Amino acid sequence: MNFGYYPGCSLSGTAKEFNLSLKEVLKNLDTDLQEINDWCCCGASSAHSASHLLAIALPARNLMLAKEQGMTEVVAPCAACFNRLKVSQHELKTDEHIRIKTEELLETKYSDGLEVLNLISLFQKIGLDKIKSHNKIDISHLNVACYYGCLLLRPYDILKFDDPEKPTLMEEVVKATGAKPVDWNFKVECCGAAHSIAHTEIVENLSMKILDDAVHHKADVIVVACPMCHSNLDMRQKNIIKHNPGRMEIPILYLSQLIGLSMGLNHKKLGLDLHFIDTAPLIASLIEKEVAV
Amino acid sequence: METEKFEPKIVAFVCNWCTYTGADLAGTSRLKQQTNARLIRVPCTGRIDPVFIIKAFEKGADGVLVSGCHPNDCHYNTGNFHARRRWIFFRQLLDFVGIDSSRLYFSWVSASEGKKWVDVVDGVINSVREKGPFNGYKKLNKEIEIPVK
Amino acid sequence: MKQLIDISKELFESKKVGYIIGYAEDKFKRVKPFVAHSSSDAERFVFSNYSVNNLAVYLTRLLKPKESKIGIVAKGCDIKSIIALIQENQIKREDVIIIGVNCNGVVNQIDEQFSKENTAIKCKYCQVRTPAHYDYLVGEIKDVDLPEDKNFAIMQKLESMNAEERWNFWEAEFEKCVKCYACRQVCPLCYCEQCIVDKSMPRWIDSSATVKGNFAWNMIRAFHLSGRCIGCNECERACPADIPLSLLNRKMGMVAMNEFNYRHGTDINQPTLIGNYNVNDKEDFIM
Amino acid sequence: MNTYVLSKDHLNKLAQELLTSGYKVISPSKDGRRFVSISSIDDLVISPNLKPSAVSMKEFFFPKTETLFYYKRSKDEYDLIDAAEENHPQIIFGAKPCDASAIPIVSKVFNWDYKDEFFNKKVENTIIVGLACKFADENCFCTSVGLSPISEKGSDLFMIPLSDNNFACKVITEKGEEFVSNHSSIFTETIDEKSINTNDIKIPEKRFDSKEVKAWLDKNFNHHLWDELGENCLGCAQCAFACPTCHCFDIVDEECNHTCGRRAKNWDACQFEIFTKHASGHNPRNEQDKRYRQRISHKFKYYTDKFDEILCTGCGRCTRGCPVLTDIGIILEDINQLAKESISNN
Amino acid sequence: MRIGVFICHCGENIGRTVDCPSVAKACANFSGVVHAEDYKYMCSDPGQNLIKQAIKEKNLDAVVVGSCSPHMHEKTFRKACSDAGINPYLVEMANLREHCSWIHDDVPLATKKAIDLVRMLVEKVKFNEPLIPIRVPVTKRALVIGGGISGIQASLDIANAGYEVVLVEKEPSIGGHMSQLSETFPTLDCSQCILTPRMVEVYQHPRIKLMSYSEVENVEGFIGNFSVTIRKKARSVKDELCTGCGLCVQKCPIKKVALSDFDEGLATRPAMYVPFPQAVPNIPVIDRSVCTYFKTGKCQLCKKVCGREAIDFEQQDQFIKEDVGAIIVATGYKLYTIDKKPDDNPIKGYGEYGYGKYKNVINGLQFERIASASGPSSGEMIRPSDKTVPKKIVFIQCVGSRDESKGFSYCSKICCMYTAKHAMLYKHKVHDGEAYVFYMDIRAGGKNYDEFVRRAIEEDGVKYIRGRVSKIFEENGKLIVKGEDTIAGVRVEIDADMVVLATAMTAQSDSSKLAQTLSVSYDKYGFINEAHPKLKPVETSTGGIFIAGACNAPRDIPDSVSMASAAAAKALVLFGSDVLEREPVVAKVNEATCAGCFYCQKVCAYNAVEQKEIKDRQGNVIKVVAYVNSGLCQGCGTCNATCPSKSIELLGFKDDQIYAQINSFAEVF
Repeated sequence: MNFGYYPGCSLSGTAKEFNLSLKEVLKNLDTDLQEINDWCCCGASSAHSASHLLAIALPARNLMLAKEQGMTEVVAPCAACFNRLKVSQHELKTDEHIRIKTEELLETKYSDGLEVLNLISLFQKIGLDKIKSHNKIDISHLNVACYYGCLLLRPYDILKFDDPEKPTLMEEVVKATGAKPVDWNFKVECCGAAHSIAHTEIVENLSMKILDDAVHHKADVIVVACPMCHSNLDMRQKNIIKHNPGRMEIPILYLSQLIGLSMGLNHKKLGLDLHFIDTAPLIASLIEKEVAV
Repeated sequence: METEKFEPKIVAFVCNWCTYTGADLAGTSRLKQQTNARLIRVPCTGRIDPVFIIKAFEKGADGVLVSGCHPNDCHYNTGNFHARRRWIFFRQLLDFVGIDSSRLYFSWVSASEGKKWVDVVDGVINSVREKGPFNGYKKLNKEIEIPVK
Repeated sequence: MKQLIDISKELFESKKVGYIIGYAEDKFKRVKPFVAHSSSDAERFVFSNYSVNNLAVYLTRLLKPKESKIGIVAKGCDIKSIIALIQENQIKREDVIIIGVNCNGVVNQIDEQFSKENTAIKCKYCQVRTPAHYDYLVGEIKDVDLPEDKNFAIMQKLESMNAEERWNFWEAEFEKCVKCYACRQVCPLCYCEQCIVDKSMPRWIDSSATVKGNFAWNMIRAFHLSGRCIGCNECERACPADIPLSLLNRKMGMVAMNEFNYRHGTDINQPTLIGNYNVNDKEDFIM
Repeated sequence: MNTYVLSKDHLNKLAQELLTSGYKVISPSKDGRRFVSISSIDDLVISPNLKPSAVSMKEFFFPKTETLFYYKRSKDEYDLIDAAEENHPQIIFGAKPCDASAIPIVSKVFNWDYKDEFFNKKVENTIIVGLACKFADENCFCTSVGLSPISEKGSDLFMIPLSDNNFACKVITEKGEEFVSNHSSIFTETIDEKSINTNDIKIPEKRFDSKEVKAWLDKNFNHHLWDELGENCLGCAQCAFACPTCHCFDIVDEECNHTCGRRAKNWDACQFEIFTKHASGHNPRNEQDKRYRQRISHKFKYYTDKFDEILCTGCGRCTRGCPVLTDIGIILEDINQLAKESISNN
Repeated sequence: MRIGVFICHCGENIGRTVDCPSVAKACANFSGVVHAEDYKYMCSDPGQNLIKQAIKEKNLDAVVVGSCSPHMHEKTFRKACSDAGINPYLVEMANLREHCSWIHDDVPLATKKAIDLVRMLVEKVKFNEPLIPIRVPVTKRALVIGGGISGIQASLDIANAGYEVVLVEKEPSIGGHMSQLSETFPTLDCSQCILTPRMVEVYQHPRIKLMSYSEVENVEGFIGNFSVTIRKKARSVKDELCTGCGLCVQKCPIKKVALSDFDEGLATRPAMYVPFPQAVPNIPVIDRSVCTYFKTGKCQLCKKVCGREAIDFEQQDQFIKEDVGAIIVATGYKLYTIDKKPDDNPIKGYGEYGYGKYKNVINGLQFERIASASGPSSGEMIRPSDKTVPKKIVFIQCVGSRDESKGFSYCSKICCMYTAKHAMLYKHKVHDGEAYVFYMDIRAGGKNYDEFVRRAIEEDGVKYIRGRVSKIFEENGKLIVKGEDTIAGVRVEIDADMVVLATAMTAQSDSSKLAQTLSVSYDKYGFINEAHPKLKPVETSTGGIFIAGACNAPRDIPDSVSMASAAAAKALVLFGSDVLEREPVVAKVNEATCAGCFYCQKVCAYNAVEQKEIKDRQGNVIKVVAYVNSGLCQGCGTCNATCPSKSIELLGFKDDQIYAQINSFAEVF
């Protein structure tokens, strides 16, 4: 299989382990990613607060490039990128006015019909059976809390992805890896998102609740599909524990990393060493299991 | 004749239960309209046969308006659905033989839409006035009219 | 040919049919409709590229034989009109025996020489050279090279015109109409007992061959056939004034296809287009 | 009367003159399907080889629809307004013998008990320039109805091709004579009639004997032949409307609105089911065989009985245009055959 | 034809902008018009007398009145004329008021238009023909579908008026949802106590034929003449023999096999059961899906203990035909099932509220059962999970109502009231308990309704929070309710012991199917439509079929009851006369020209077009033509427009009548 690929800034920066693991996993699922040549910023969470047109035009440019480069499906692993690309698509489709303005701005005609995939829908497309068939390591003892956050799901009418209140698609993928998804309550709660920089305390407060609920529901690990979520839950976790003592660390993995684990891929290649919260115990637990077997 | 200002003649076929009553409402609400339209009341849009429309044009209408109940509001449940399907064919046929579709108008006007009725009627009258007299048929009628000596 | 004649004879001998509508040659070897009443008649049956007529028209014109069926020799396209007639309660399926013929295209006008250019345009788009529905099937398929679609060019030209130009086009055409109603009489689906044009109270269609009356006649006929015409183009062939009637029917056919993805006369059990509705029928033209 | 020599140029010149002097100049249309009133001499088509037009030229004497009078309705009474009969002269070029001869034939019925002024006026105002015919296909049988490719019947002037570009133009009628004298500038060169060679005009052989046909028709009102014919015929009126001699018409009142309208005379045909349908609903010719019998009988029996004319010029239009290829020539041959048999039988 | 034209000034209403005298003068010159005059008020007695007089003196045979809308006075003038001996259908009205004087200012133009309008109808009336009203006999017997409070009320009213009623209930017992309720607002009197006597009355009424555990299978015919097929489902008990002693029920060995629908799944019932103690009829049913005998062929305990030998395992569904003249639909409602999401749209439903996942999240009816003295806990206020007394209850209103994205756009109307009632009942039973209500608005329109809600708030101290709940989740035995207080503008989080969802009232799941069987129209939610939202609230699009209660829209008990009585009254009006007079504006076939393509049959919404064989003297079928059942035809004329040869025509609006109007719409000089 072959997909167009829009990494976006995070995956080439703060979330490069996301990028690593994804590529590694796909390689093993013999799926190729063709990176959009000359892609640019998607506008992320800031553009649309500055200029509506810009927030549409930036993703539009990438969509057009993808089309020109003959792609029909584009993977945007970063939830924010996914969100922005989808929103832009939707606006261009439904708003004549903005379409024309965008086309003027980019001096190209926009044509619809590109499918934008997020991490989860990508794996759904590749096929859960295929993932199952690649399971090398038994991680069935792992209790996984799937955390969706907001950008993957909302606004539903535009993204048309999963139930924004009670999503289940990530769980399906996790099941495919053999791990056990836990039923918990905070899958779609707000993690504080971009306040991470300006109002760290808000983020810590919100993210703490998420971590607590996951732990409360016996999760060994939280799996995410969004660099923003990851940084809030992973990077901020140490401080959260510092400010609210008596808590245990819980590793935050990207979905791709979890799959990688189940496939028995090299931890370094999966970038598991690049987290703030140490993933070693987790990995150790797997190894013990292997030894035991 | 030609020298004086052109006033379009409009024939409107309306269903008894929705549009005719809507037009009544426009009246009781004293909503002013232009005087060019002549309403012909039929029970249901389902009763409106395309031949009516052709005949209206033949008899000198510059524009024709057809109006009835909104879908699902039909007093007879399905009359307007059948009518609508006929119209889909008929207006494209007229267009194909060269009767400008901007002389034939369709609308759903419910018994409560007095205002909409006024807008529709005036809208039609104005755009047909824009368009000018329907000379196509005026010419054909010469064949059978008493020649003016 | 033998196949056709044998089957026909067998049908007569087994008393399955009262008569069989088919094609035969006249003195001058010209192919024309022929109703056989006996197996000896059946000897005369032929089928060729000159078997132009849509014989389905006879099904509603001739009386049904008592206690037996009507046999009919039919091309794939003609069979569409037979199915249409069944859909519209004009005949019962069990009353007809359809001898389908594999068709290799027919000539455009009887008096022309069959050739690529003179092949009827309808053959170009024919998807039923081997009939889709029949009781017997005879003849074999050969490759035929199809004519180019002259009408399509005209269609496009018309589409590109503005209303007034279109009007003038048709005015010139309809001016030629002499109201001989050959178009109606050869049409298998014009089976009304009294045509609306013959109705005088009220007179919806002026019976005079004035351009006005001709407009009304040809429009209403096209409308009454919309969603029903199966495109055998007999009307156009029969027209002494050479009016391109098929354009009108073809246009309506396109509407049926584009708006409803519907073709009449393809399936006996299919609900007819006119006479049914869909709550979601397009209504973007309605204020 | 004289015979003149006309070149193509003469004819064009003549046509031009007539056009300018307000004549309605009528010639076969370019597509050869009908006769049309032309507006420029470029449209003038004069060729002896033409196939007979699909529709005859009768509409210039007997229009497919013709206003008899207009009416106006006031409160309680109607007043009638004469249809303005435009008397302007017309000339028909390139009329074949099977076209031209139709005029005298049908004028008998139009002038029998009632004189149809509409028809007569038009005939009076028309110069018919006949043209010898070099076309003959299996559908032609003019010779079997007492005509021929060079019969002058019905023509005022009659042209016979001399060379490809010249015609001998015989003056047939007074009207023709007068016309010629009015255009003496064109009719200059005369030629001796005897010297005209018509050998290159092939005269089709006789296909049936109309007398024997009539004789048979006299006796066989009921015959299975009719059933067979009725079975095939779809009852369209293409034949009648194309025919130069069919002259049935229907009279209708046509409203242009609630106050006024016109009474019109429209072509009609005995092949229509409603042609003989009574108000009571009874229909003496309720089946196609009866209607087809009427067609044949009217042409070859009744009309002969009444006017001693065959109501057919053998032009073959009805056959060429018939959607189901009912060939009147063949039918008449068959009848002739039957006639012969019946004679030999007794 | 001798036509009279009468132009009405309608006081100033028409006269102001239309020059009535000159209109009359102009009309006098129309051909066929022998009399034309104008008058101040044509509809007044002197006005009508004017018309009658003219008819007599000028012996008119048709009349055109130029006045107000026909919807206003057509009946008046038709009556007046028929009094004077003219067939009412030879009277036409030109609408000079609503369609002319009231909407125009320019007097000359308005006058000109008025003349045109009258002319068109003068031309039309020339083609009108006298029509005689259609008379159909009336079967004076009613069918009531649904044995809830509406059905019960309607049945009793009709029966007490002296007519027979067939009451069909699909459940084993009548009573409907009302029998499940504990108390009723705003009086808090016990629901059972007021309902049960009515149920018994129905059972004992000599003129009511009660068919419980039955469903309407098919309906044929038309107003006054319906023939109904009813499926009597196999009870496995011979109801004529059963005395309702209940021995079989007690003896049935498999007790807790099925959840009780009546108790909304909060309790269980045996395989052989009576839905509830006061059931009417008090005849048990065997639930064949769980009965041991039907599964294994063994047991038959019930049969053994039944002294009357009423048990019949072989019993089959029976089909019973009933002829009735009127039908009242009272099929009621069901609650929006929020746990299951419809597949078509993934975000339908309130998964985040955890209904069906957390035992202590329940819906309104379940709370009724808990609160009800006859309920599983005999009225003791305990929560399902651990049967402890909930100290904190959160009530959430508008779950599914007024919420297009997840439920329905309409308001369920009664939730505000019953939530207040629930909260009150709770507070009355658990004095130290806290009750919170999340609401959007409080809609307490109705006698003593708002007072009732105020009482809940002020006297019983129920805490009302204006805002929605975003999610509910369980944490150490508590239900954490996260919501928003939009007045205080703060997020609220309540750790409740139990949550009650006021879920939307929806149409019965099979209501659209029933509507189709009855050929009445229904809305996109499956509620059956009334014929007119204001003036025909209990009629349907089909004559002789009426509606009562929540099958039409969410309704509370008093509304349902009054609606039921209204429907009954309508049926009684129908029964008031032996024959029914219907407008003769119906389609008619010209059999001579009908070619039998039956497109008319295809387009007829009322199955009014039938096929008819035309035979010759020997009796051989010559052809098959269309035939209109004038009893069924409603006169829309769709067939007329569809018929290519115009062989079917709508009387009163025939082609020549409409042609005449088109032909004369324009003034010609």
